[in-house]
Amino acid sequence: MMSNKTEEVTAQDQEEKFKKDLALIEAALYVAGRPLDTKTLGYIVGSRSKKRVQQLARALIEKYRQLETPLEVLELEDERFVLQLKTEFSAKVRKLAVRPLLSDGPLRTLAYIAYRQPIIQKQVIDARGAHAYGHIRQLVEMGLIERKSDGRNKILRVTEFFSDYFGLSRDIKIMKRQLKRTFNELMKKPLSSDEEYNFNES
Amino acid sequence: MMSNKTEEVTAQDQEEKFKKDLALIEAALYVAGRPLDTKTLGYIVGSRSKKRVQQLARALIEKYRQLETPLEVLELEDERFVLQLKTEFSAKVRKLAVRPLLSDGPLRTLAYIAYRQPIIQKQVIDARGAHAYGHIRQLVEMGLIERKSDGRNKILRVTEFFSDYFGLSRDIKIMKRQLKRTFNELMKKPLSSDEEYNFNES
Amino acid sequence: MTEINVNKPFYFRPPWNILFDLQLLEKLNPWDINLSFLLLSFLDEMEKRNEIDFRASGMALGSSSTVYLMKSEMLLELEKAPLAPKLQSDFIPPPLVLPLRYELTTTTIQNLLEALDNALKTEKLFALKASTSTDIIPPAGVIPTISAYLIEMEEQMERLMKKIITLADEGKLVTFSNLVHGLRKLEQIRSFIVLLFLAQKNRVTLWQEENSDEVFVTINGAQ
Repeated sequence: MMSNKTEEVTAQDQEEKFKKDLALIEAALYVAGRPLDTKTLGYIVGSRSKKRVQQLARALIEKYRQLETPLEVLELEDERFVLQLKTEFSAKVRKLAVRPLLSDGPLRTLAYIAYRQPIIQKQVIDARGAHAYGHIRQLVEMGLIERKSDGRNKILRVTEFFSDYFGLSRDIKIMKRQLKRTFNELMKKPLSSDEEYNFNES
Repeated sequence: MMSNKTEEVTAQDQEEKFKKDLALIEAALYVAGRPLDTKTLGYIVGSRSKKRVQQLARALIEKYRQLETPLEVLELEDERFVLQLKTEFSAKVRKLAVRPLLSDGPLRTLAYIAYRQPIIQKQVIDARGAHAYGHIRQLVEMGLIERKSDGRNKILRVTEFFSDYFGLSRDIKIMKRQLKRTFNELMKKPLSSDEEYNFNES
Repeated sequence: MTEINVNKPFYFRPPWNILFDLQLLEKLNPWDINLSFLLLSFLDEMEKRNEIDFRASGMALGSSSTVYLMKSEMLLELEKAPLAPKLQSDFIPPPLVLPLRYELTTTTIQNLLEALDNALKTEKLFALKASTSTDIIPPAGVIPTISAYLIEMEEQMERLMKKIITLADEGKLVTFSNLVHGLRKLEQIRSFIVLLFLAQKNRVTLWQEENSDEVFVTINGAQ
């Protein structure tokens, strides 16, 4: 009788604990705004078990999938998880994002650098035109690429922040493969025309 | 028979539209991370009816209330709506925030404008140096300050988003008093070193 | 169609018919018309046939001036003869779409106030500097706009200068067309103005060759 009750309580406790941890994972991903690895998430829920953390994060993915919501939780290839807005909503609300977002030109230069990295700055200018100087400066400022001098050349490559931001692997080889796939998809379906709203927040 | 069918379709259409708009409101509040007024939300869903926007936002509040989630949608006293992390979670995940809103230079220019506002752009440049032009542009882009022309001068002041971010009053007079008071207190006792400074100089 | 009406004067036949058919003329790209060849061969043919026709000559001259007018109008619009086909074979990927994510930032009111402390300290420094030169400060409102413009011009000059040096380092002949290759019209005009500033500052020399629209650029002080 006694043991039965204990078991019952334990099962209930476990369910409670699972729900609590699920909420913590959700909170962590919301606040971070970048992909988090299982170690970091484990730290938040106070668990060293990678398996448990994965189980929780995957339950969260499933929860978001079932809700009708513009948000999604994704599992990246390197076992990291991220909460973000579904792409189809981007165009309509991007103006509200706090950080100034990059326009088309710098995004193209960024894509080119990511795909060709490590690449000499001069080559980027040759391929993208002189206005790419400005793009490069902007991208460096935003911490998306880094520029290192090698003799007279300047070598460009993307940063870890870039990989995290786009949910790509930090391993250059894997990242390039992922990028290739992304580009193929992007070129297949043209982006929906950006419906931009020019309104003042004031 | 015919009209019946039409009615049915219309009702279904309306429900679809409601769901779509609800998702847009959710997307907007998520991306902004700050309170938005009904006018801004109205732009996003393409409606000028304040009543409809309120109806949508309140439906979202209800939706979040029913979900087991660490996030909540609130209606503020001034008819604005915000999506945020519930307070009880913030202490546990705050350490995951790693990036400052602004780097040092622009933050100083922002602080100066807030303290001296409304202020002529030229005076800001005089006090902060020519590089402040870039800061001002960035701050305008981020929606932290607004710039209005007054004859030949450009007048700068902080926006409501600024007040909301730092938890200050939206009333300029009160805000300045708040800043002055907190500032004087800060100057009296030096900060203990264990407080959080995650300022990357990048 | 190919049958030639013998009664018609010879200059109604190709290639001279271009000069006598205004509608046809307007359809052509003026840069594709070799005027000197047309006019010289027209004169030769008249001489050969011993059919001196001043009316036809007048029309030919009129058409020639129309072609010149078309060319100069196009130049004014910065329209150029068709550019050489791009050598570009490199894969240029589409722009990456940035995922939108909310992110909690670390800046607190404490940070803001420290920044304010710093800003107020530098304000005093600037005020000290300013007080020594108050009487030479021009009227308010004039200086910031001009200095901002000049700062930007300085930046643009440096950018263009870098590009010129890069081209020269590669052993390429630096021409205006090379410098603005791939740029939009407005950017081309801007670059030209910046180039004039560089020349005015004696950092480069601009020169042209006869019978060429090209502007050549030489770096001053370069070996």
